[in-house]
Amino acid sequence: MDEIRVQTDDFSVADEYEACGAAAGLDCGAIATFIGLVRHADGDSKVEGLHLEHYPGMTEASIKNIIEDARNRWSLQHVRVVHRIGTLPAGSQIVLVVVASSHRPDAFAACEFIMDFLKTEAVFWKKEIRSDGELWIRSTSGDYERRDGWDDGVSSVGE
Amino acid sequence: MDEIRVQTDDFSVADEYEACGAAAGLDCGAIATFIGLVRHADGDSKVEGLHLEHYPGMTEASIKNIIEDARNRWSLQHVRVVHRIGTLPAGSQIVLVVVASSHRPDAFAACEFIMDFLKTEAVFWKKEIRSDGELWIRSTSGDYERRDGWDDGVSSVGE
Amino acid sequence: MAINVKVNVLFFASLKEDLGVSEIELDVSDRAGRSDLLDSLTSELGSDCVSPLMAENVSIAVNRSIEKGEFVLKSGDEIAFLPPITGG
Amino acid sequence: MAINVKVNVLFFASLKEDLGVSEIELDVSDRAGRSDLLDSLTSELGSDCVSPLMAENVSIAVNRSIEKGEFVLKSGDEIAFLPPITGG
Repeated sequence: MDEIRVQTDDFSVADEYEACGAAAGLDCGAIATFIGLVRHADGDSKVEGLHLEHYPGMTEASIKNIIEDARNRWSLQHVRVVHRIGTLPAGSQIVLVVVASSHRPDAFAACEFIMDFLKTEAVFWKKEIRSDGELWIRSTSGDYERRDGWDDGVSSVGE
Repeated sequence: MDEIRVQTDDFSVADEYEACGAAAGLDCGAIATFIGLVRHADGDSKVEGLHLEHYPGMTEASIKNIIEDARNRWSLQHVRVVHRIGTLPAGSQIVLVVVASSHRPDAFAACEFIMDFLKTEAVFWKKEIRSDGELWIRSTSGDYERRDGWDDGVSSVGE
Repeated sequence: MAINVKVNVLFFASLKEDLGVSEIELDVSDRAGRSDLLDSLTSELGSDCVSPLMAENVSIAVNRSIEKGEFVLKSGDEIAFLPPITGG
Repeated sequence: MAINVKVNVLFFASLKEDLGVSEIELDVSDRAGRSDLLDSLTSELGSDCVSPLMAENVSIAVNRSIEKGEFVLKSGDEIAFLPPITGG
């Protein structure tokens, strides 16, 4: 069973990595992990923190869909996605993706795929709390390009 | 300063992740990590363990070169590579790569690039200890294809 | 005479801030569609709500499923107005 | 008369197993090249060493730098015979 959690509490990378190893089993050869953090700076503005909202139920379902899509593309043993909500000061951990597979190309590709789709398809809203005001963030054109890149063969590099 | 270690002792993913966060500083938004493990099975043969050798001095220099190449391609804040040598039973951790960057495309691409080049360019030798005998392992044609893939524009996806 | 049913309407993120409300219970006619819903919302929240709710980048979810076309509401449905999403 | 100098020769992994030795100190003529080195190794280890050491996929490093072409040895050099490498 994969793990999907949306929570206000911080997560422990060590705990999630261990849980992944235990769930993945004996044939696991590769664990790829990504952690997203609240940056202190974004261009010229100082970022004091981030405020994240979600839609209970729908958000988890959107993450589940993304993982299912990844599982249809690659051979994966275990996937964990932990995403925080609430108000997170700069420097905080926001999101964790852990993917276990027999082989590294699958683990890498799936981890990156899941992050790319979290950016554009997961039901979250993010507000930057800056020194000069607050701003709701939207997916960038780069985010959409990266998502759409999975349709035209980029994913096949790892296969 | 990046961190390069070749050691017989096991490593702690938690410690390396923390050290990376501390070294990366305030503008870190993305940490990509990869851990390679000794698989219990490889095709039909049961793998009991792996024996790894290195060439002290030259091995570390080869890893340093790989990291320098990655730094020339992407904007990275901190890189850690820890590689074990000696006899490692199935299930053991072999290698850890941690990459910190402001942005996730750079962290992902550099982490995968470093692993691809560790497979083909780092000065290690690996012997599989199987139920049916011992076998020195060589880079596969897939390993070389992945390495060479970085020359023809795949890396530009993340830029 | 149309029979009225109760549905629940949720507003998230910037829409919640714009409208000053996160959730309302709404009376709509049974089998109400997209335009009936908007009429009921206008009656309840005033005509200022139309512009933010009908913005091109706002999605509507009925019972947690995005509905891009027409829909038909029944008693107890949960309707959510979603400004552009971004996670990760 | 050629002056002899001492160099250190290392064998790794499968080569170490094949030759049964990981490191030898070798006398070679000063400014010895690739073929002089092989001659000295044959004298020291017997002619059975030629085939594994000269295999196409074996690299030679002089002072920890891979040398694909000719090289010239001097006293104290460290020569290493490297079978195909793979890390990660």
